[in-house]
Amino acid sequence: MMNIPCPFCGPRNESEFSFGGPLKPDRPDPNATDDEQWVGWLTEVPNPHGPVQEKWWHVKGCGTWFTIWRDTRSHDIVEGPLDAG
Amino acid sequence: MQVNRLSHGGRINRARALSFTFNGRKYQGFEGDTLASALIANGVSLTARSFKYHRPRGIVGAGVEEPSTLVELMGNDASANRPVTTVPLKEGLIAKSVNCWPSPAVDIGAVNQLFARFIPAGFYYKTFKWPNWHVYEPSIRKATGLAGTPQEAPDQGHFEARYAHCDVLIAGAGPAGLLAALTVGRAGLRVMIADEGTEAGGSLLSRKLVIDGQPAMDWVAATVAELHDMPNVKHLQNATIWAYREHNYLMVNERAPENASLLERHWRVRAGHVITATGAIERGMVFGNNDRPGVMLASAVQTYVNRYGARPGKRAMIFTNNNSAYAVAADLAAAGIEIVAIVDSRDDVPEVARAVVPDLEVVAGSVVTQAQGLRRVRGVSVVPRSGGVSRTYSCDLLAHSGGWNPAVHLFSQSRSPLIYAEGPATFVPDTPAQSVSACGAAEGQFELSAALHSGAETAAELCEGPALTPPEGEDLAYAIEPLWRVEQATGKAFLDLQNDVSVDDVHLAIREGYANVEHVKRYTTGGMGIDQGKTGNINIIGTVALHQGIGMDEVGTTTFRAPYTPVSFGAIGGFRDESVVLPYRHTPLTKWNMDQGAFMYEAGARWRRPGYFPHPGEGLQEATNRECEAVRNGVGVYDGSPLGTFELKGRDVGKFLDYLYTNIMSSLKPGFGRYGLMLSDDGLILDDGVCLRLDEHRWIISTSTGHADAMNSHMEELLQTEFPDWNVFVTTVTSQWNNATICGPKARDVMVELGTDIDLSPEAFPFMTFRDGHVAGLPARVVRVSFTGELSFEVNVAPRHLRALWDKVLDAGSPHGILPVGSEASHVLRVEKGFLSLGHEVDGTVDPFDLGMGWVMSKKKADYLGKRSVHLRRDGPGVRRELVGVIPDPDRMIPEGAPLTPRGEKRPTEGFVTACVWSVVHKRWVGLALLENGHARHGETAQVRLKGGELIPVRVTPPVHYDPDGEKLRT
Amino acid sequence: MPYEATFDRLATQALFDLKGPARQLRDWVGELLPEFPEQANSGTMTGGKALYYIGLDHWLLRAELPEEQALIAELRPADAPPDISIVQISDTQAYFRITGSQADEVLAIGCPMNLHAREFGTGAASFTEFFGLRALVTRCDSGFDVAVEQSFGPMIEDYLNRALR
Amino acid sequence: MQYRLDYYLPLVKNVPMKQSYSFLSLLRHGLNKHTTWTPAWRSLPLKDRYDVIVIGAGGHGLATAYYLAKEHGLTNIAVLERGWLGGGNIARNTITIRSNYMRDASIPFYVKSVALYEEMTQELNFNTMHSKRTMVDVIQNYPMMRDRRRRQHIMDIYGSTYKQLSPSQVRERIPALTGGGPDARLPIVGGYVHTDAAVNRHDAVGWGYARAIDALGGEIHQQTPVTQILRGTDGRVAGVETPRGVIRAPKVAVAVSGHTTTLTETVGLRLPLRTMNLTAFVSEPVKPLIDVIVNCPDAGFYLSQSDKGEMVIGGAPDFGQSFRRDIKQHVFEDTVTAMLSLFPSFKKLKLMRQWGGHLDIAHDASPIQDETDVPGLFVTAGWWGGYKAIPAGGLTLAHLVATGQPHPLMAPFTLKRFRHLEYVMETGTTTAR
Repeated sequence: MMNIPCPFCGPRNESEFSFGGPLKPDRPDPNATDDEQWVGWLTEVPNPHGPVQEKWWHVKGCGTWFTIWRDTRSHDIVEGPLDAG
Repeated sequence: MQVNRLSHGGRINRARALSFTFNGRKYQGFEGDTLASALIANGVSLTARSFKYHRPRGIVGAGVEEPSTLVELMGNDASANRPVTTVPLKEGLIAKSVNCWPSPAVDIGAVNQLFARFIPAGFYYKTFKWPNWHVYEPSIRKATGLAGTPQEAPDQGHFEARYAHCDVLIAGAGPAGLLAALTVGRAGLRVMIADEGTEAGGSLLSRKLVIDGQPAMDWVAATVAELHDMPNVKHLQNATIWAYREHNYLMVNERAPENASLLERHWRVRAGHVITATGAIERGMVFGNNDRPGVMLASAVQTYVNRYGARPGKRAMIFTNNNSAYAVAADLAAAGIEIVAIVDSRDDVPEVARAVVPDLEVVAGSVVTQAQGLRRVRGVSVVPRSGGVSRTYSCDLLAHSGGWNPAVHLFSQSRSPLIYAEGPATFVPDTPAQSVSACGAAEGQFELSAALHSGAETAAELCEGPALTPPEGEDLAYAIEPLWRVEQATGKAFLDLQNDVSVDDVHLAIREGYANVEHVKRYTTGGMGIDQGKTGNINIIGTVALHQGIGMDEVGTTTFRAPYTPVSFGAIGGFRDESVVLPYRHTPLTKWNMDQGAFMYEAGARWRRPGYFPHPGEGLQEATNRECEAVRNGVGVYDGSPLGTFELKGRDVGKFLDYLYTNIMSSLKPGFGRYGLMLSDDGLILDDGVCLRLDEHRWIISTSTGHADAMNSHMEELLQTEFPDWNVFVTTVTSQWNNATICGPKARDVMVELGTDIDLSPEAFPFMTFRDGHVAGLPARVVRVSFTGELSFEVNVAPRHLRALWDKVLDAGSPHGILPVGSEASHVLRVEKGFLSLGHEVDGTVDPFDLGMGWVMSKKKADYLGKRSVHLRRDGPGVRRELVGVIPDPDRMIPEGAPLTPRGEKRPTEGFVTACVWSVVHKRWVGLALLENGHARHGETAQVRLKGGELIPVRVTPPVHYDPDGEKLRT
Repeated sequence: MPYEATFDRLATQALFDLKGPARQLRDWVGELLPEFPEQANSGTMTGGKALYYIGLDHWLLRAELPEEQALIAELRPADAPPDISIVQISDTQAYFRITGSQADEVLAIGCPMNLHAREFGTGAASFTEFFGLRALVTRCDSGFDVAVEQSFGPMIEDYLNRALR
Repeated sequence: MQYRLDYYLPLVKNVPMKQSYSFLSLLRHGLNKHTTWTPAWRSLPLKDRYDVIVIGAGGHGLATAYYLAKEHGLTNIAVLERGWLGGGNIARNTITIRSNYMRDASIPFYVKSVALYEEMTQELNFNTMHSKRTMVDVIQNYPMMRDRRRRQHIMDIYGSTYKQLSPSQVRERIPALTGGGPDARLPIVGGYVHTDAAVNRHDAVGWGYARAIDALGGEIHQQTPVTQILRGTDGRVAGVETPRGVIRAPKVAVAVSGHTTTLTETVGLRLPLRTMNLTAFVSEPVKPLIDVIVNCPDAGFYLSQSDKGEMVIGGAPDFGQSFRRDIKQHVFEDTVTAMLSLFPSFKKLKLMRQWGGHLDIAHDASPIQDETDVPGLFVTAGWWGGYKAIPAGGLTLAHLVATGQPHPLMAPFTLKRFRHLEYVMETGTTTAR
């Protein structure tokens, strides 16, 4: 049970949040992208053995969507939504 | 008779005798005893049989480390595989040994000892292969498994799980933990301290030590009292911290909560910092027959004598490689136990050690090679390590110490690494990976004064101001020369008593190539028992290191995993049990439905819904037919409240909905509604529903019941992360608007009868529009949508009014024979109409074209979710499965999900039947199916193939079996 | 009794969901509402009306049910400008009040949020989790008010009865 | 797409072992105090060139090497293992072997895998303790009943068994199942029994393969982590880099589960995979109580009792990507409460151990086995619940590596399916895979 820093509520139990997946690159213009690029964008997500930027939704709290950098090896949150950088 | 009870001493209440039963015999002990200390006091030494060879075993330890004697508790205390040393004695306790029959003294399984030679480690991988394992399995399974299984849930009391927060969580209330608690407690931090024992004190409970010139337990009592008076300190005894998770989240199992109706309490603690002051666990010596009853850990013998006033033997030998056993010898001698000799594997025994037992014989540079006796140790053979003749000493107790291991389990569970320290010859905490620190013996500080200092200093780092000056503790200096196994041992020398793993087994494993410590552990099962090798694992590592000629660090430890000690599933579950094991949701009509005798079941999103309303003697089919006929020929009403409903507001709602739905919504005029379909960007169907436009900037959208939460997430994610500049607000109003949907040819008559200020004429109030007004005197929003194919009025009111509305609808409809309609009838009506259903026709593979809904995919919009992917998929080589109607011929029911195969052959399928219902319109079975190229196959006969090869020919038709032009629902 | 605490299910409360920039909301509702709280997850109260700051640009107005019609007339949800959103949501929440000297202990069975007065003191109000559900927890005089989605009301009652056995 | 039935006829061809294991050999060596046993596999010097390198000595890697040697005569092969052989997910799963899938693409593959497992003890001369004890699905919701009903007919086409049970028949099979009564939160509405299902000893599978690979002439190198996959100037795979030096090979097969993308990224390849943590736990050992595999998809857990007497229990994976092998407490508690709702007597049973494993899930949650865009570099990945797939997954990957063509049983599971988003969707149909 992680302790996730919500930018509005402060740290809360992971069970208050809903996982939104790793942050992907911006959605390409589907009318200006070839098939391979489109499929790559759709199906491939960052999967690092280390810090990953990912989305969380504070569904049981204030309802904010935000991102954190979490180390997939340890669950350590290496950068919260309000951290600089 | 408590023949081995010392005449005085111990922390037992001799005024309160307790009766208990062990293996069918009655005994007495005292309040304050454990089952183990009471058995020792009663002179019971043969208490168990070993797991594999069924060798006679006794009590070895005094705490959670006990590897040898496991008992099963009976009655309301029922609990399997409890280390006998961790069972507090209570009046009427009934216990028996596990893994022996009929008793440890007369154990049939002992016959295994005869074959011991032929069943080395891993023997089962090499045999029991012919004809197959399943032939042997039942008899082998019976022989394993230790204690019997629990038969029923506890009949009294319940469990509780709760949350807690603190600044500092301290594991262990021994000298270091107590001093740490005092330090942070006085500094005003919020502190929790939890200790697995029945009372605080840790090792001080077992040892005769002095703090600040007073008996150490006086200092413990004063400290506990001061902590008790601090409102910022929570002190739990009988409470084991058994798991250390990520982000300093720890689990505590409290076994004797003050609340009498509670069996156990499960604490989930979020701690700012954790101090592990968990003490140390003694390891044994590894020599021949080191498992005989009467061969015990030295510290355990000390505990029985000092803490429980119980004498494990009369003539004791001591075998050690370190100083701590000398203090044990001194305490034993003081209690009147004869010490025959101290065998010390070290050539040079430190003077400080000899000084505490000046009158005793110390046999230095020697080792015990074998314990003699079968059901009880009768003597020991001793040889000098340098060689020479073996000498036999007669004794009835062998207290041995192979040194001390910090209890690093929690620290290691925090993902913090351990490092091998040559000085204390053990693994100690290295750099912390979370906000955790170790102190006292858990850090490798085995002497009292050092432990107290480390407790105070560790705690001082967490608060401002100088550290407390720790009290003065006097203790024997610790020194050790490690001895992982006695090389000269004769007979089986056990490394893991619980799983009967000997030195020979480890050597065999390495010989056969299972050389990694993880292989050794798995091949021999060493350390895989309930005790998780608390006393033996390091000796296994040492044995591997010696055999391979490498260092302890190179071998490394195996992973420490939760739980530290076994914990009951009941406590982990708390009282999330029975009716609340999963959430459930009611509409204001749920109770009414149940009162009507409706068959209730769980529908999407945890709603409890009526399936059908049977009359007496009716089954599902009869009741469903009756409800369907009411809707098709007269009028019915159903509770549509659970449908997900959202109010959207803002300038950009139209633009947003155009992106969300496949069709155009922004062109909708106020007062009108439109059906729409949503896709994921993968081009798979997510959901469908109706959008209503209230005015220029306000909209209401409905989603399917089961997907309401997912749709909320989807919309918020898009708005907050993709389109933060768009002016759209989303508010969930599912439970602000409940509805009764009146449907059937007579629906308008019922509405008139109810009384409304809305003009109900088809011209004034056409299909796919809505009106705000009053119905039956209640403020209502009436929507003309239809999920049944009949004329329908969805009357939305505030939930507080729904029950009143419902009664009035039933009254108004009674002249027309109105019936409440359940989910089963809704399903039939839907299938007759060929309306899609998320759980049936939408199974994660189809797109709108497959469903014959290509019209809903806007060609005008350049982009919307899923557009690109649907077309990409359709451009591929895959053959599409398309929605068709199926008419079984001859007329019969087709099981839903049954596959269609080409010509009915036993070969890959070409589709499956998504639904099949008894049509009240056609008076026959009709169905829907997804069929390869189905749209081009109307009129063909296809074959449904059932299990076993039975074929059902079906006529392929368009998917709408009723009112294909939709005239009824528009009337 | 195991805990010094009791609970009651409260009558439906008049509730309005307010979204949008505080300035625009203030412009629309004028002097009608209590002062907009500045601190996240806290509330202000005036004349029986409470205003909770529960999310970014998100407030909740709470009053007794008899006030509801008057509030609708004053707030005019249907006429509010597009920059703000005002939605009546009175029926969407089931309200419970848990009071007694050990109310916090009972809350801690179902709520993972740190309820210590240092973190969650007088005037605090926050959406969090209660027995697995989204719940609005506010401090009241001798305990806590807890609101959950209305359809879960019977289940929370079930849970609280179990907690207080 | 065509799936041929003759690809899953069982294949029995026993490997000749240098040192045979039997009851008699135990007796013979027992008389020598077991000092005469020779290693099950050898530690040979690492060469700088092989015909095929298999990365990962988990179940899939070992099975692949075994079939490369046995079926295709490729013996100049090396399996490189970062840690210890048999220490991948093969050491961290719930040993459930079954073939009750829903799609034409999946069922024949798993039927084949189950058949190969059944022959494994004899084939490898190593007792894998294969216990064909059947699996009972305990169903508590009508939609799940519909899902199972759908499976039983299509499974029949491929020779996999599935039969409906009434609630009382479910209870007869599992007397300890006392929860889920008519008044329960989710009453049991029926069940399905899958008689092909089995459990076995996971260590024995890994060790048995390792011993057979050694006997056939292949090599296994432990403590040999691959840090970089190497490409030649022609763009083909050229070998791998390890702390023990560069090892060259014209073909490299990656069978490393959750670490697949970590390795393929060293040659700039991206794959539609993400790594998750799936956990399981066991109870203390108790006397035999449950002799089938119990799967409760609506409650969200499954369990079986090991030969040692432990209840082996699994649930849902954690949310989010994870390379951490620790259980998420709330996921764990959900599983425990679900179990207690059906087995209330287990309240008194105790948790003894828990663990996690990294699995990689493909975008459509079905496996991927293919040659990648780097010629000569093969991956087998996305095995969510991959223990049951080990023998067939090894057989098919060996076929692909040796012949360059996908094995027909794996043809639906190549990377090419993503070009037109032709997903194989088995998800959403059970909680436990």
